[in-house]
Amino acid sequence: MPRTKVPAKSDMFQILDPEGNVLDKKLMPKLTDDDIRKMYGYMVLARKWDEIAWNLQREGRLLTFAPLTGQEASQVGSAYAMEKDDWLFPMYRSNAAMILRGMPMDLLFQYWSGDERGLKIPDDVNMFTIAIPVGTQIPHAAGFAWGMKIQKKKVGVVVYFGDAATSKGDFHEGLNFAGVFKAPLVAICENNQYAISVPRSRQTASETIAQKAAAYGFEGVQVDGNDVFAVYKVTKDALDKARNGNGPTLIECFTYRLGAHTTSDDPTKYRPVEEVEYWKKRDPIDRLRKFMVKKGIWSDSDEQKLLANVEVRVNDAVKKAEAVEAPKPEDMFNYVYEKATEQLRQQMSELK
Amino acid sequence: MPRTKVPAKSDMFQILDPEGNVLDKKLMPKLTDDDIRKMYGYMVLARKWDEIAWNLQREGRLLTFAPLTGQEASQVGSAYAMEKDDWLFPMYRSNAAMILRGMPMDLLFQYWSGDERGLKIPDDVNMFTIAIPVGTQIPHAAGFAWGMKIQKKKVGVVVYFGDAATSKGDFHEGLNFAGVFKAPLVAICENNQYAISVPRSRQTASETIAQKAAAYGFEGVQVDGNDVFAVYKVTKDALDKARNGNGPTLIECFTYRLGAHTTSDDPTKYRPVEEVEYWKKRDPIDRLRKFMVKKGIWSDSDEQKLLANVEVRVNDAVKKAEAVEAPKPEDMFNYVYEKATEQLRQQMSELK
Amino acid sequence: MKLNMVQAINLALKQEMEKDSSIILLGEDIGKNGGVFRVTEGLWQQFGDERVIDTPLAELGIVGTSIGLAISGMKPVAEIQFDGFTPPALDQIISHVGRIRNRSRGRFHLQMVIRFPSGGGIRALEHHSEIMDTYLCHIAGIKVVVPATPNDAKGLLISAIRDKDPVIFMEPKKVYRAIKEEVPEEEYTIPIGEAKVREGDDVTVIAWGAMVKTVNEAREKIGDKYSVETINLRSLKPLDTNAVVKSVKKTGRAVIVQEGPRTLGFAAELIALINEKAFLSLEAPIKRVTGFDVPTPLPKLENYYLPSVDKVVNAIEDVMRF
Amino acid sequence: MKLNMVQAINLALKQEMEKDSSIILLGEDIGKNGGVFRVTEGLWQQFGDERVIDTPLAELGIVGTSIGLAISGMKPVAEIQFDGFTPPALDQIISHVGRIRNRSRGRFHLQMVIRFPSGGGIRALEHHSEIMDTYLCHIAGIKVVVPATPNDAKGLLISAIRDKDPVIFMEPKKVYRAIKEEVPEEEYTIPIGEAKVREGDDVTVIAWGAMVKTVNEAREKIGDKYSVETINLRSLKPLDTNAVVKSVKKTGRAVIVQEGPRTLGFAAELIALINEKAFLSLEAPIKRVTGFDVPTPLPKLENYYLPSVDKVVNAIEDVMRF
Ligand SMILES: Cc1ncc(C[n+]2csc(CCOP(=O)(O)OP(=O)(O)O)c2C)c(N)n1
Ligand SMILES: Cc1ncc(C[n+]2csc(CCOP(=O)(O)OP(=O)(O)O)c2C)c(N)n1
Ligand SMILES: [Mg+2]
Ligand SMILES: [Mg+2]
Repeated sequence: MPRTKVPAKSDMFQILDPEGNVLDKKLMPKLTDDDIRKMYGYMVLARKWDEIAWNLQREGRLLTFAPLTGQEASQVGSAYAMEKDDWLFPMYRSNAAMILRGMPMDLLFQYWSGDERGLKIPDDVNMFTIAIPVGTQIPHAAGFAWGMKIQKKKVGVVVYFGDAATSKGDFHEGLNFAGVFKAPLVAICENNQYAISVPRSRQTASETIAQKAAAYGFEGVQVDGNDVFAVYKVTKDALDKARNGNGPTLIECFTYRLGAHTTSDDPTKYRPVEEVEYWKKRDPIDRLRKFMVKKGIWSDSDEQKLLANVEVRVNDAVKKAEAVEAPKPEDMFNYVYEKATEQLRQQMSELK
Repeated sequence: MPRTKVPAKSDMFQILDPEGNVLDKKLMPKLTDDDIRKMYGYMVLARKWDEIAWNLQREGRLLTFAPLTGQEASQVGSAYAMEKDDWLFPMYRSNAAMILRGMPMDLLFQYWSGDERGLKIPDDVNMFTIAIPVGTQIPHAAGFAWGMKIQKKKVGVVVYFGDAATSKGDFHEGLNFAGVFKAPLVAICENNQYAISVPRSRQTASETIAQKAAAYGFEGVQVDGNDVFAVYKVTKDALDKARNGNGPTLIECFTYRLGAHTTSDDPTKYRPVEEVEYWKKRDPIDRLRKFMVKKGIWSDSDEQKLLANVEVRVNDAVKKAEAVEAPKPEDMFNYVYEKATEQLRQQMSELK
Repeated sequence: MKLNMVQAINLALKQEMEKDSSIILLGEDIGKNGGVFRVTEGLWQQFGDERVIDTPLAELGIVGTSIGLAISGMKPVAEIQFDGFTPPALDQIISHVGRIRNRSRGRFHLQMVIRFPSGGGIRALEHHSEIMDTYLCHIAGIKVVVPATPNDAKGLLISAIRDKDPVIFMEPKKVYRAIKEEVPEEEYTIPIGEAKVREGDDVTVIAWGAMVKTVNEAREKIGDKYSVETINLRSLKPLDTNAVVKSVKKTGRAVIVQEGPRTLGFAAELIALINEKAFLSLEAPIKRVTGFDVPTPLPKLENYYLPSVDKVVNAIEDVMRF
Repeated sequence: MKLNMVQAINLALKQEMEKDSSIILLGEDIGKNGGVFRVTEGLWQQFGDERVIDTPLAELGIVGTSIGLAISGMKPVAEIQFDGFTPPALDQIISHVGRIRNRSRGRFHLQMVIRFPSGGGIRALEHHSEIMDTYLCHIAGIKVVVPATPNDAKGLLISAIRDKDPVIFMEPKKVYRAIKEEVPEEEYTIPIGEAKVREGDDVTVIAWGAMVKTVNEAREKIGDKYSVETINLRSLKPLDTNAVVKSVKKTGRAVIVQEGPRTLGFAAELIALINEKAFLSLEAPIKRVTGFDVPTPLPKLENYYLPSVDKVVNAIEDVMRF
């Protein structure tokens, strides 16, 4: 399997070209047609989630939220490679991966409408809470993976973060621990080229993000993040390696955020139209659809059915989320400790 | 000039072998015999400082302090490569470099006896205060170097830190800034193989420290830290490069702490005698003396004179430090702000 | 000139930067983008990339390199994007920013400002509504300033930039665009350490930052029922102890309104000081109206958490009726 | 069994680890070396490298990975080598340790302990004599415990390890080897949140950690002149408010002895609480004896900085004479 030499963008691992052609059949991972249609379905669902959420936010029904449009292959490819027992440590832009791994969409809507009850992840979903402070989830994931190793559980751990997160001490200390203790960690950097307005080149002088793995004594791979098969394969290999006791991997998904950083952001202030146009031509959803159509496993009517279906599902989730009764003020005291302290009980009584 | 490929200890840059022979004449930096004798003098002085300070500590006349015995070449070689206008950012074990760059020895004794007046660095010495919290000085040095660049001053900045400092977020964020802003920084890691009791292998899984520079997009060099000429040459090149606007360098001085971590430490608890014996044979002072003797620029009587001279100088510094009158209690209030606040003036009055 | 706080801060930065070329701004998204609250809008265009500097996303690095920049002769004004992202910089602030003058016995000092949007009330995500005053006010060697109005903001920021000691400048984001007031076009300074008092006789109400607006509204609501003296502290460190003590000696009663969590909030320090210096004048226990000792709740419950006008009015009533 | 505090802590760790294999220790130099204060001596030998783990030098990493370890089902007891090196971990503590139960609505909780040697009085280098209680007690969702004696230490540490919430355990290093006392060999717990009171009638003197010893010495020195009630708080968060209030209601006078810097030290919170709950009983202003608002001085001046027996005695006299 071709891996990125350090440093060399041209060596980026790819399977599908932007026209949906397979570059080298030998590289193609084992996926049934059904798998492929499922992956496509999640990608389309995630984009619909963004679209509907964006409108809700504009109507004041959601808070600020971070759309992932453009990064669907990077999230779906990697999350689809996870086994049932694997664990996911998300960031604030990981909706596609979270939904794929079983996070109910209505909870996500509830959370992004400003209600912490939306982060009560169901017990059977192997997933940690969303980290808002950039990069801070990386040591958590490293520690969790290390804990799996100590407990001799064959579990792989995936953590998501952005290109800018690599500038934080948390990235450094977390990955260094993972390296030293050979934790079964797969660290996925979705390099979408920007931290809000700050371009990747201002974030770090290293040519690739992948090469930063050299500092921690394990492998780094740069992969075309808009190529769902390449992302799937690289992640699957890294997870197998992790579960087999061979330590962590850093994966750089080279991708692009097609939309705004969040609903509060205006990307036209800081990036040229041509750049966005260039990336639109590399849209991960289009690419996979082209592949499926060429392969004869996808038709126009499949597409129409899917689009209708995801719209219904997302709207149902919105309805469900909005039907939930408002949280009670006392709720803010109920999960501070296992048992509210006397001080908190007193403060709670001031609510009345 | 041979530079370490990443990762390869065997490619470590060397000039002098442990027997004091020059491996390749072409590599030898331009240094007069007088320069070489001066460097040797500083190395011997630093070791004497350690010896006398150790005894003073045992008599209760100094606090805990960190001897550098074994690391003389790494500090003297690098500090001697600095130009007059260059700046030094020391750590707690940088006495040799500090003395060479003009820090009065009596002030050092005063500081290590628990008196902050010892850190009033003379105005004409281009040096920052000592950092006790590991690694925290690296962003300071990066910022200072960046400031020199903004002000278009041709000044190189040297910062010292240990192998364990590379595990800290400060190292990562500081060097990443230096890389992005192409600051004229020379980051010198004295890899003495231990962080107190923790061996280098437990500190990070990366094969060398030097290779961590890849993460920041600039050059990393591993150099034999017990070879004063190699250290000198690598540092001088890095400083020239820095002053010429070509950005930072990470230098790993591969060396060994022959003594205890500090006066509170018992190294026999955590490292084998054989290891220490191995490194004693690579003593940087012996190595340079052998070279000088072979070259005919050093005699037994030179050695005797030097030993007597450094002893007198160190003892004079001790005397001078101990003759200083005790600090006044009010002193703790005088440098908190430019002008003591009303609160502080009131608290000061409570001293009476 | 009627300005809101964002505009007032922007103007202060601009005017100081025009006068003193050693002032630089650094932070995340402060350049081309003008800052997430648009506080630095237009400054990158005016002063260029070497003076209005987008940094990597690394708050420790921003503050740590600012220390070095200040030692090198620059005057950095660092922006942290949100209150909730100041903790990664706390080690550099605690271990170094407040200590370098002392540690070097005056050879080095830090003429630098760390500014950030502060506090709740804008329906933001987790970590975007925090109050950091306790962590910062406990640190020796730094100054902590909190403007409550556009006017405060301009005058205090200019003082902060010119101060020879490091100043933390907390900008109540709830106030950013909520108040417009007359702000002099020309430069002016407000001394750090001077509170602003609106006189009254019956009870002293002390607040800072966004809570000043809440207190003013409570004062309106109370009308002529009681004569309320309000104190806008403006700086927390150094504190205008005299203004506080003088007022409480006069009124004998005090209410303190604090946005952050109760335990060890700045109100506790004020109560301790009043206890020490005006004990015999006190006619009722001092009342504090504060946030609760819980993680700042998300927007659906935020209004139950924040001190409200009604809570302040009730506290005044309680203290008066004691 | 007569033990000093180092031995008592060591014994608590050993006994709990023998009972519960999910407990692991991690930190710098805690393994083969047994910790810089020898607190973990012998445990690496007994429990091996997988349960007594030397980590890279990275306090953020130690606390950050401990969070993950706890979520994974382990019970990490993390050591930070010195008080002055806790600030690099503050972001993880503020932003996550205190919030994960709340953020996940109880799906996740952190059964973890962060312990470290605390405070001054051992003639140490810069950053080795700091008091961190203010920073930590302001954070919601964590508990903060400070033993004053070997007996406290063993019973409180066992409680901390078994607590389902994250506990910060501050070990007054001045006391480490200064007191030996009878400590039961068998395991026992001291409830977190319960102060220890030695009765008296005239004045309440409140302290925690190393200052309890100073207060006890002051009490000796005062002898029969006044009947002093002393309170060893033992935990700061949650606080035994009742014990404090009850005592001050009885005596009407209080002195608080706090090792750290004055402004926003924990004494301020105690004064605020007493003001709120025992105002009418107060016969004199509460007096606080504290460190000053300066960076902890190096050893040559440290003794002028730390609260001394004489300062406590004087404060008691002042309060009694008021
Ligand atoms: C520690 C911290 N600092 C600042 C922010 C504000 N902020 C939120 S997202 C963001 C950019 C992050 O960029 P990147 O890591 O590349 O992820 P992306 O948003 O592009 O997916 C910033 C500055 C934050 N959340 N956390
Ligand atoms: C942030 C921080 N954590 C812990 C310590 C305690 N400590 C002092 S020196 C040291 C080991 C440092 O090792 P290294 O960086 O390799 O430098 P060396 O002492 O070997 O020269 C430790 C753990 C410290 N000073 N700072
Ligand atoms: Mg990004
Ligand atoms: Mg070392």
